Amino acid sequence: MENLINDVLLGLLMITGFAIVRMKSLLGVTMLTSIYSLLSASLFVVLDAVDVALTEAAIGAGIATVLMVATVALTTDEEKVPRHTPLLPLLVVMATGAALIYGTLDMPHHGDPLAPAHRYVADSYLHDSPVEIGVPNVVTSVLASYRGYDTLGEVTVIFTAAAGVLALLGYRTRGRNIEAAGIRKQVVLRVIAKLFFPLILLFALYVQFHGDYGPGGGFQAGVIFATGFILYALAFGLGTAQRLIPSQLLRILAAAGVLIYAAVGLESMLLGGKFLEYRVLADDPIAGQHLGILLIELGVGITVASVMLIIYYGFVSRRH
Amino acid sequence: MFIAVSSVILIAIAVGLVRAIRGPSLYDRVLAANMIGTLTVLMVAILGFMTGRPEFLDIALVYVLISFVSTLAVLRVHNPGAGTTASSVKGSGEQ
Amino acid sequence: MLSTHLPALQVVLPLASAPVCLLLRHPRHAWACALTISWLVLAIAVMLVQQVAATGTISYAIGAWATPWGIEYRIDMAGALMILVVATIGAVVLPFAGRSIQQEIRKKHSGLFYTCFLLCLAGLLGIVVTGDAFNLFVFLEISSLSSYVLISLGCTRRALTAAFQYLVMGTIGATFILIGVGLLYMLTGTLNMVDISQRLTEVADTRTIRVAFAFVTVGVSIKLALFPLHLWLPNAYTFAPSVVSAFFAATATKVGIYVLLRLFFTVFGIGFSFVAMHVGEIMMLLAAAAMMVASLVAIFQNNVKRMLAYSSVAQIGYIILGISLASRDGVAAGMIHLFNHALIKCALFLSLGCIFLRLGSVELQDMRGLAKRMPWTMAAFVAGGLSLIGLPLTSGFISKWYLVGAALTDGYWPLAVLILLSSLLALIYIWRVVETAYFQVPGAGMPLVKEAPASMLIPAWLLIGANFYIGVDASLVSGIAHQAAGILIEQGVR
Amino acid sequence: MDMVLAVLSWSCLLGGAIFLLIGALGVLRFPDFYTRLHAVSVCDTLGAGLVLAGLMLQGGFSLVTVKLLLMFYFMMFTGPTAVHALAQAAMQGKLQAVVDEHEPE
Amino acid sequence: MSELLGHYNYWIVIVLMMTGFYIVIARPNLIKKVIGLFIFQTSVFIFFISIAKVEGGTAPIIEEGISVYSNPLPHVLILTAIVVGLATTALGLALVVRIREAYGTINEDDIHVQDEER
Repeated sequence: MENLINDVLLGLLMITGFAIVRMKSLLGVTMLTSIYSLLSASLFVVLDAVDVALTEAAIGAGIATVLMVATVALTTDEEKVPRHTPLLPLLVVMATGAALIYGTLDMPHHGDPLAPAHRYVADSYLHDSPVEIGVPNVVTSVLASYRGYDTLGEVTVIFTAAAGVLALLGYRTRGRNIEAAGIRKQVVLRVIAKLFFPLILLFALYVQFHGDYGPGGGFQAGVIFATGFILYALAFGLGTAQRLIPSQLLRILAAAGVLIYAAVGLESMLLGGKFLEYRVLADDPIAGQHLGILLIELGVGITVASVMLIIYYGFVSRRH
Repeated sequence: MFIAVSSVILIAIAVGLVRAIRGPSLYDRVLAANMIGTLTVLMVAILGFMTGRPEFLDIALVYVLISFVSTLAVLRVHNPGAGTTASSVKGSGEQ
Repeated sequence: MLSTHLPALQVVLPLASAPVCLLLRHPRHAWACALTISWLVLAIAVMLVQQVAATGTISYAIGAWATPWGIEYRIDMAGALMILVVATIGAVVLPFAGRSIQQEIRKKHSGLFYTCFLLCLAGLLGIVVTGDAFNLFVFLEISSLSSYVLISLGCTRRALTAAFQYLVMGTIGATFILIGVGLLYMLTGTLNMVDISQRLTEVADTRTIRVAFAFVTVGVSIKLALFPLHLWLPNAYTFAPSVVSAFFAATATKVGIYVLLRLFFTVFGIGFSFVAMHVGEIMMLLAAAAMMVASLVAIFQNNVKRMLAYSSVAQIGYIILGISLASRDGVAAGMIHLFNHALIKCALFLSLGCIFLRLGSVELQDMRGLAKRMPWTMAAFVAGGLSLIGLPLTSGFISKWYLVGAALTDGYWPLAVLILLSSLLALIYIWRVVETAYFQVPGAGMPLVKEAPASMLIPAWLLIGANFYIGVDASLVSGIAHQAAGILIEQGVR
Repeated sequence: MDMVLAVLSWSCLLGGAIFLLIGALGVLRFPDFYTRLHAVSVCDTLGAGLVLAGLMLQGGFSLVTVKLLLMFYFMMFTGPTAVHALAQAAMQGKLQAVVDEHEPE
Repeated sequence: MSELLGHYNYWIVIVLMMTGFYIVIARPNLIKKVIGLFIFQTSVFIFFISIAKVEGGTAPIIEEGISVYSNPLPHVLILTAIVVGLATTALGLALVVRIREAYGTINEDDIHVQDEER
């Protein structure tokens, strides 16, 4: 049954992909991209990657779509027909695709439990991490501890994106921006937002601190947190939201998250361990791991939430 | 039984996709995306039960929130005037 | 005690100080912060080189997880040389940046500029020291994303399109690398590069590994602007702020070349890359094409920055040529040229930065008779130019000498001819600038400009001085390069 | 008792599936945007609600059911609000003529 | 035959990747290029997650009574890669907005024409 769902979803993804190639209206393309992202997120659930599914849905169908629509609104909706015949690109793509398909011929089968990818490093993660780290969600323990350095890099990447958007778009709080002021009469939305805002924040906290036991963690929680504030900004206007969380505060928070992460690493160095060696943080190695993971997830959450808001503010406060 | 329900959901997603591709207006597409969002939520919930790990409902909850907020944001960002009051508009609907 | 943590500090220091830079309101504070950090980074790099020279390859397990499970930092002689190049260039261009950025970038952006600069520095250093294939991708993206931002800060609107073009090509390259890493992981089950190379021996003769090799190679080649994939480079270097051009020309593509070396020798091994996949022949062909075509194109450029950008593409050809020989001498020659070219190109772009500060343009027609007004700047340019051509007593001569020697040893005499021919082309394009600046009279109405300030001239002349020093006594550089090449070849022969 | 619960739950799921199918049919076949809104509302409320109710009956008294209830609660608010906002936006948007092509038949 | 059936999943994913790649290199519209990159990257993510699937396995969250889990490592890598992808998309779109303000168009061909004229 799972295989059937898998195949149907892949088929739908293909249809969506071809439709994106053919469609001329950029807004339409954007909505299809959002659907593409949602479909791939459901595919991730089928393929057992629950954490990835959570992130992909929040990123692809959420933030990325909003940014794309904002860009179309700031630019133009129609796509001109290309002047030159796209023969060369087609050839390049065919060649690349053929090379990849040639490469699949010696691959282990899809889902083969004996494939080398599952037998070596990953296998020992599954067996040893409950003992070494004591966190049931293996994805969290690999992400935060075994490969914690990658995650530091990831936080830095998203921080770089914030710096880039600030440099390119900046904020403009005054004047008519694409997120307009005429919101006063929107009763339904305001009631709903008032009802939902605290619930979303509560839920974000749950995802943040429940990441050890279920799907979730700092990254996903950060996006949900930002979503809550975006809802608030939608209902009460960008100005009100910016009074609630001023842009300057966001900058500080974005920087603080990265610094918390790096500080945990440096602290473990000072306590006599290697960089990001959490077990020296507490007397008991397992407790140290827990503490380290908690702290860096907090850092990730803070940076991600503030970066998402910086990017959102940057796009929607741009003058038309 | 779960199989029947998830097949229906898949069919409905396919239909939503057709609507999203055919359009014709942006609103049809947003509507289709919203519907696919709802259906995805249901499918994730059912998948959780099918695989015997219903605790993954967190994902479904996040989907609900994200698809809601992104629908609103798309409408607002694309069409800033929308959402003042509709009473003064003598809209003739489609066509 | 601290000395054991140097590999981690090398990268984490600039990475963690970047957010601090973002918070500093005043441009001068941000500049001072970045400057201090870059000098600290240089100090750490020097200490690391000493450590590597004394004790051999350093391995540092981050989080104290044993190698295939955690991420490993691994520095051998080749890596140490690269760290030294990147850290030196970073430390030299930042004093220059203070004045240049003040003029070229809006005041409210300068904090962001230094933030991105430090991130880029951290990214490049991270690429060099990491021993993990996926970590390499992450740091590649840190350096790439920050370089898109840095380029887009250029003062004309074309900087935006240049940055966008680079973003698209860079992302395609990074995604190709990601696909390649995925395929490698699929068959080996590990991400640690040394571990991959050990486990590859069993599965090397599969179609999947061949495709993985092709994808990673193409992806990295985009990043290092190998000839037909160089299209992003001329625009990016031309329209970026002067400091950024100088920094990138000396480091970004060089780090790409280093990654290629790692792949060919450390990960896949000579037997696979050069014998089974014939990458040596392909690279040699492309390198030769780069040397000739890019040099020819450079001759017809009127924007001097653009001219130097095309010249960079040609010089990358030289380096790749050395590597494609897959011999100890060839690789050593490539690495010597990598080091020398980093110094030369950085000095040349810095002197162009001085000119841009005063003239507000680097078009050839605006530089008529400039030598009288800015003698020191133009002298630096000429000195760098001579080295680019490869005249004796300059570092350029040394590296070409080694290159020709390596080519002749392996019996590739046409390559030696090509190297000489391409040097001749370099002579022509450098001469165009010299002729304009020294022998033409300035047109009426051209602004009377002063010599550039000392804070900008000193960095340029430091590099020129190093260049002449190497030209006279190359034993240090060539010693390190030969040692590094020896290690690489040793790793490559299984 | 279990039997009753099982039958109830299955019938809820089945009912939900039928409503989803009806909604999907409507989205495909209805002639214009505003009528399609109705069809989607059926999916959003009755279809989703019944399916969730069916799952709740399956889950028994546990954290799972609490989460399902929360989802049910969210969906009962978000669905109509989203559709309402869409309808409003469309009403306004039509004045600015955002339709990109003619309605097929 | 079974040789082929075990791989069709990967082939579809490859077709998806190439769809995205084609949009990037064939379309002159800058927004479409960014969207193409997004699709390309998302498809590569699907490829990685497909590698991680183990037949009969379940999500890698340790629980009593379950013995077969899917491979957690690609999940971790892709979590990181998704974030990198978003960063690229955001930066690319910000550049598109600025290019439109500077050139008045987001069509690559028109931009070339304007650059040549100058």
